Amino acid sequence: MTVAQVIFYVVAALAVAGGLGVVLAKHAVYAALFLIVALIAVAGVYILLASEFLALVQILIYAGAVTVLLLFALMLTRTSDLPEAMTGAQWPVAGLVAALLGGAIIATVTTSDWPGDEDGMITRVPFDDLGSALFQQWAVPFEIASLVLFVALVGAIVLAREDEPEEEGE
Amino acid sequence: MNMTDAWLLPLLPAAAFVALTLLGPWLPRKGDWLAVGAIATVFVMVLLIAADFTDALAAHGEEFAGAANSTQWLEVPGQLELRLGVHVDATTIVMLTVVSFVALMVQVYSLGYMKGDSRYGWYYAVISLFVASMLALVLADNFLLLYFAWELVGVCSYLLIGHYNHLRSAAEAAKKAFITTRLGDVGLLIAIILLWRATGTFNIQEVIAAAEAGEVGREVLTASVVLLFLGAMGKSAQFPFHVWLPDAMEGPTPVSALIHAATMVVAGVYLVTRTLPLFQLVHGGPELILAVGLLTTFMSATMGLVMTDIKKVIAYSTINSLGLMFVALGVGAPAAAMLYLFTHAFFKALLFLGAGSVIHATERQDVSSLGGLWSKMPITCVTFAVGALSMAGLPILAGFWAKDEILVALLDNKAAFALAMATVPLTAMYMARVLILTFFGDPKEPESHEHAHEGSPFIFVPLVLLAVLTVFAGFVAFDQVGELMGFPGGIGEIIFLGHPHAFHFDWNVAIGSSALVLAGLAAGWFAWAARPSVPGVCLSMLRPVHALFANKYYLDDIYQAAIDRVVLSIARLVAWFDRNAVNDTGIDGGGYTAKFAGYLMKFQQTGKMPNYALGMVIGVVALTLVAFTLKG
Amino acid sequence: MQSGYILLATIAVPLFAAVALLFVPSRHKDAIRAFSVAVGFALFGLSLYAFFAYQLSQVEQYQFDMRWMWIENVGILGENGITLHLGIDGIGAAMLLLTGIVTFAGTLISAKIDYRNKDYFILLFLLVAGVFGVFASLDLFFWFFFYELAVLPMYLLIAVWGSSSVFSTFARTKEYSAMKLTMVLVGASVLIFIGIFAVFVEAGLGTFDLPTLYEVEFDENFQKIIFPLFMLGCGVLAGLWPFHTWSPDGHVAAPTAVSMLHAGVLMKLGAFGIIRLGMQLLPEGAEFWMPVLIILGTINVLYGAISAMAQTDFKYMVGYSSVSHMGYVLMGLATMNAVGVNGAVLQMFSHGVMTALMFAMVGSLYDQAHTRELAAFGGLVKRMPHFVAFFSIAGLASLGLPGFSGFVAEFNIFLGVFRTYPALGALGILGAAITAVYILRMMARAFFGPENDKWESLQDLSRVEYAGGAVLIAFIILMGVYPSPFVDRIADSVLRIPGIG
Amino acid sequence: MEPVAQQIPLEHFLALSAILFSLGVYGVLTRRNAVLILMSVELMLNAASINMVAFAAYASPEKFTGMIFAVFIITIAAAEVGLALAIILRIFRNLGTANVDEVDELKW
Repeated sequence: MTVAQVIFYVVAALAVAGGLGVVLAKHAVYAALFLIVALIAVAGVYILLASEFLALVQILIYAGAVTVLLLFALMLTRTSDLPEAMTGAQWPVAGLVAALLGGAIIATVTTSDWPGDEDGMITRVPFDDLGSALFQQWAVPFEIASLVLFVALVGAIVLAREDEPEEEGE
Repeated sequence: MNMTDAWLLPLLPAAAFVALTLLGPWLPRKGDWLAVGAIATVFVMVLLIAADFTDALAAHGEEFAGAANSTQWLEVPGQLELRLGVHVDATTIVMLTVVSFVALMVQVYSLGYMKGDSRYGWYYAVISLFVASMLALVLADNFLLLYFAWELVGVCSYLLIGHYNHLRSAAEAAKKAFITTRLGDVGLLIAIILLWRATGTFNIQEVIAAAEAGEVGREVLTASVVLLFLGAMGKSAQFPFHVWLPDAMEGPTPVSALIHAATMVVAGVYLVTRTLPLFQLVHGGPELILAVGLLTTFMSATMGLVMTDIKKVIAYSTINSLGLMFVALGVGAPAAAMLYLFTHAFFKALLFLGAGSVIHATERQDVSSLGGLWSKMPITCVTFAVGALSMAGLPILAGFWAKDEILVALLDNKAAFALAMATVPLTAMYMARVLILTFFGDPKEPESHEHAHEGSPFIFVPLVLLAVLTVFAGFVAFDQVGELMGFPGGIGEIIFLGHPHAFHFDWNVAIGSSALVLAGLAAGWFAWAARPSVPGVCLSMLRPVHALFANKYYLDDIYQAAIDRVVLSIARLVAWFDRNAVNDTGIDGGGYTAKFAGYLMKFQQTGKMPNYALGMVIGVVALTLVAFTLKG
Repeated sequence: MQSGYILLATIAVPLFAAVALLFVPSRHKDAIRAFSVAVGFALFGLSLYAFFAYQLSQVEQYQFDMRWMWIENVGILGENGITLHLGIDGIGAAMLLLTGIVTFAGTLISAKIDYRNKDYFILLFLLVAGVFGVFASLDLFFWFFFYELAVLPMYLLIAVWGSSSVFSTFARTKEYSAMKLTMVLVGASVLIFIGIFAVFVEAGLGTFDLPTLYEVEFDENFQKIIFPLFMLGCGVLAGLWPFHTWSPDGHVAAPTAVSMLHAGVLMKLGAFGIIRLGMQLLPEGAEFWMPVLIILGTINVLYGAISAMAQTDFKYMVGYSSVSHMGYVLMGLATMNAVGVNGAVLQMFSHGVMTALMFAMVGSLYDQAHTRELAAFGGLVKRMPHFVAFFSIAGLASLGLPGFSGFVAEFNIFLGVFRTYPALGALGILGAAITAVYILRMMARAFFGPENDKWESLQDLSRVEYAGGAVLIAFIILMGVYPSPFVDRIADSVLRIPGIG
Repeated sequence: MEPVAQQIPLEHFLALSAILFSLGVYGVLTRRNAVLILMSVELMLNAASINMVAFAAYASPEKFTGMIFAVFIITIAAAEVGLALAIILRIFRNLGTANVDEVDELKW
C-alpha cells in the first residue's frame, strides 16, 4: 500500500464520517461542524487528484464562507431552545432508498470499464493552464456565473428584507 | 285523350292543391273554384280515357291487358331504378270513374256544407291533394307509386279527420286513424320490399308474372302476401284494424263520404284485387281473406245495430260492406267485389251526404235527439231511404245486384254462405233502424226540429244525382244496358275485369236474400216504429250482449290499454334505462371514475416537500435499476 | 367553372367573418345580426353553387380539387406531407349543401339572440368553418383539425347561451350537458386520432393526403384492428348507441341555432367520417365490422324511437328522434351495398334539414312559452297556425311520409338493408311506425284539441323564423318529390367506394 | 504537465462520491430543518464535484473540463446558499418555522 493510498483511505473515511455526522447529528450546530469536516476532507481528495487549486478554493469558500452562512441561517431560524425532532418520519424508507441508490451507483461504477484507469496514472494540471482556460475558453460561462452571483445577491436581499408597512394589511 | 296520358289526371288536383296552399288566402272565394274545377276536368278526362279504353278493348279483344306509361324517378346506376308510372286497365277504369265522380259530387256538396268554415280554403286544398293521391293510387303501375299514394291518402285522411282541430276527440281520432293504418302499412312496405328483393322489380304486373313463373320462394311469397294483406286490412278497416273507421267520423261529413266510404277505404280492396294472383299462389291465401272478411262483416253488423250516432251506424255499415268485398275476393270473385265496390261508392256516399244534410240542418247527429224529419226535409229523406234500402239489399236497387253476386259466388262454401246470409237481415235491420229513428216518429228535440230545413242546391243536387245512380247503377251488370249506352259488349266488360260474362243471377239466392232483407226491415219497423217499447225489453233481456256490442267488443279499450299500459310502460322503462343506466351509470360513470381516481390521487399531494423529494429519488432509483438491469 | 377557391371560400368566409366580428363593437347588435345573416346567406349561395356546379359522370372522383402546400419533406413527412387539399365528391357536395342550408337557417334563427350576440356569432362561425372544412378536406390532418374546430366551440355555445332543464326527478344543467358533450366527443376523437396516425405510419408514405392513402392496400389484419377506431370514434358523433346520451342532453341544452347545426350537421360529420376514413380507407376492415355496426344501428333506431315516445319534453323528444334517425344512417352505411349507402347519405341530408326545422320550431315555442313540457300545451294551432304547419311538416317528414325527403332516404336504406339483413330491415320499418306514434301523439296533444287559455299570448312565427323554416321546407319537399339531383351525385360517388357491391 | 503515479483506482473515487451522494440524499429526505437540508445538498454537490475532478484527472487531463466544472459548482453553491438562506428566512418569518414538513400549504 503506497502512501497515497493510505492518505486516500484516511481522507475518504473522514469525508464519510463527516457526511454521516451531517445527516445524523442530533444538534444542528454539530451537523454544521461535521459538514466542515466533510468539506475539508473533500479538499484533501482534490489534492490527491492533483488539483491543489480546487482544494484551496474548497477550503476558502466552502468550508469558510458557506458554512458561516449556514450557521447564520441556523441562528436566525431558531424557534426555541427546546430540543426537537431533527429527523422526519420517513427515515426508514429514505434510508433504504438512499442505500439502494448508493449501491446502484457503486455497482455501476465497479462493473463499468473506465478509460485511463489501467495504470492509476493521473496528470497534474498547472495553475496557469487552468487560469488561462478559465478566462479564455470559458470566459462566457464565467461571466454568466458572475451574473448569477449578482442576481442571487439581489434576490437574497429582496427576499430577506422586512416587509413594507402597507403590505402588512393583507 | 289517350290512356297513356292518364298521368295527367293526378297532376291537375295536385296543382290545385299547391295553388290553394300557397295562394289560398288571396284567391277569391279562397280558391274553392280551383279545386272543383280541377276535379270536374278530371271527371271529363276520365270519361274520355274510358272511351279510349273501350275502343282499345274492342280493337284488341280479350287479350288487351291495359296500357302503361312510366318515367324514371330515381336511379342508382346498375343497382336500382325507381320509376313512377301509370297503368290503365279495366280495374283502373272502374276505380277512376268512382273516384272522380264521387269526388266531384262531394266537392260540390261541400260548397254548401262547409260554407263559413274557418278553414274552408285549407279543406279544399287537402281534398284536392286527396283526390290527386287517390287517382295516383289507382293508376299506379308499380308498388312504389302505389305506396307513395297510399301514404298520401292516409295523411289526407288524417288531416281531414282532424279538420275540427279544436276538438280533442277529433285530434285523437285523426291520430288513431293514422297510427292504425300505419301499422298495416309497415306490413305493406315490408311486403313490397320482399317482393322487390325476390323479383328485382316494383312493377305490379312484372311481380305477378315472376311469382306465377315460380321465381319467388314459397316462404317469401307467403310472408309477402300476408304482410300485403295487413296493409289492405289497415286501410280497409278490416278486423282487427277496423277501430279507426268509426272514430274517423269526427271529420266533416263530406270527408266521411269521400274518403271513409267511397274511395280511400276501398284502396285495400283494390290492392288485393290487383294482387289476387299472388294470394291464389299461396296456400291458404284466399281463405285468409275470406275469414277476415266474414268476421268483419258479422261483427260490424252487430255493432251497427246498437250505435246511436247516425254517422257511426253508417261507418259500421261501411265496414260491413268492405268485409263483404273481401269475402268476394276470398272466394276468387274479383268481379263481384268490383261490382259491389262500384255500386257501394254511390249508395254509401249518398248515405253519408244525406246524414250530412241532416247534421247540417239540425246540428245533431245522435239518433236519440233526431226524428220526424221527413216532413222538414223530404228530399233528404227520400234519397237517404234509397241509400239505406240499397245498403240493406232491397231488390232492383244497386246494392241488391252486387250483394247477390257475392252471395252467389259463396254458394260453394256452405259455412261462409250461411254466415253471410245471417248478416243480411242484421244489415237490413240496422239500416231500417237508423232510417226510422232519424226521419220518422216524433221529434225528440222539438227546437232543433223546428229549425231543420233542406240545404242549398249544392247540398241536395248531389244527393239526387247519387240517388238516381243508386237506383240504376246496378243495371250495368246486364250486357244489354251497357250496349244501350254504347259500350260494345256491355259495361260489364269494364266492371268484370275482362271476364265479360261473369255476371251470374241465381233466382233462389235472390229470393232468399230478398226475403231475409224484408224480414230484417220488418223487424226493424216493428221494433223501432210500431212497438217502440220492444227495444227496451230486448235491451233488458240481453244487457250483456248489448254491452258487448255497444262497447265495440271492448277492442278499443283493449287497444288503448295495450298502448297506455304496455307500450308506454316499455317506453318509460327504456327512457328510464337510458337516463339511469346508459347515461348516469355508463357515460357519467366514466366521468365519475376519473373524478374519484383524482380524489384518491390527490392525497399524494401532501404539500410536504420531503415526500415529493422521496418520490423523486424513488423514481431515480427505479430508473437506475431498470437501466442497470437492461445493461445486464 | 370549377375551382377549389369555392371550397376554400366556404371555409374562409366564416373564419374571416368571425375575425371581422371581433372588430365590431358589441353594442351594435343589429349590425352584427345583419352581417351574420348576410354571411349565412353567402355561405348558402356558395354551397348551392358548389352543389349544382358539381359535374355528373366525370372521370375524376373529386371535383373542385385544389391543394395548398403546408409542410412537406420535413422529418417524417414526405412529398405532399400535410397539405390543405380540398375537393368534394357527390357525398361531399350534398353535405356541403346541407351545411349551407342549415347555416343560413341557423343564422336567421339566431337573429333573435340578444345576449352577447357578437361572441355568439363568432363562435358559431368558427364552428361552421370547421364543418365546411371537414366536408371539403381531402387531407387527414386538416380533416381532423376541422373536425375538432367544429366540436369545440360547442362547449361555450351551450354553456353560455344554453338552457338548463329541470324535471321532477332529475335535472340537467347546461353546464353538465355542455361538459358531457365535449368530453364524450373529444374522447371519441382520440380514437380517430390514433387511427389516423396508425394509418399514416402503416402506409409509410409520409403523407396525410387522403387520395394517396386510398391507393394503399393495407394489410387485412391492420384494417380489422384500426377500423373499429374510426367506427366508434366517428360513430359517437353520429349518436351511436350506447354512446348517444350526449346528443339529447346536448341538443336540449343548446340554444336553438346550435341545436340545429349540431343535430343537423355535426352528427353527419360522424357518418361522413365513417365513409371517408372508415369505408374508403379500410374497405376490408369495414366489411369485417359492418355486421356489428348494423346491429348497433338497428338498436339506435328502435331504442331512440321508444325513448322518444316516453319523453315529456318537446326538445328531448326531438333529440331522441335524432338518435333514432341517425340509426338509419348507420344501418344504411353498414349494408355495404350501393342502395343502402346511397340511402344513408340521403338520410344524412334529409335528417339534417328536417331536424333543423324541428329544433327551429321548438326554439320558437320555447322562446315565448319558456317551457317545453308537452303536457302543458294544447290547441296551439289556433294561435300559431304556421308554427304548427311547419312543425307538422317536419314531423311527417321524419315519420317517412312519401313526398318528403325522409321517405326517399329511408326507402333506399330499407331496400339496402333488406338485401343483406331482411330481419333487421323489418325492425327498421317498425321503427318508422314507432316514429309515427310519438310524432302523432305529440301533435295531437300539443297542437290540436281545445286551446289552453294559458297560451293566449303566443305569437305565430316571426319573419326570420318563417324565412328560415321556409328554406328548410323547400329542400325537404324538393328532395321528397324530385330526388334525382341528389341521388345522381351521391350514387355516382357511392359506387366508387371500394367494397360497395 | 507530468503524470503522477497515485496507484489509486478511479473506482475508489467514484465509490466515495457515491457514498457521499447517498448520504446527502438521505439527509435531504429525512432532515426536517431546512438549513440542514441545505447542508445535505452541499454534500451532494461535493460528491458530484469529486466525480468531475476524478474523471478529469484520469480520463482527459489535457482538457481539465471537470475542474472548471468544479469551480463553477462551488460558485453556484455559494449563490444557492445565499438565496436559500433568504428563502428560509422568509418562510421562517411568515410561518414561524423552518421545518419543511410543517410547510404544507400547497396540498390538496
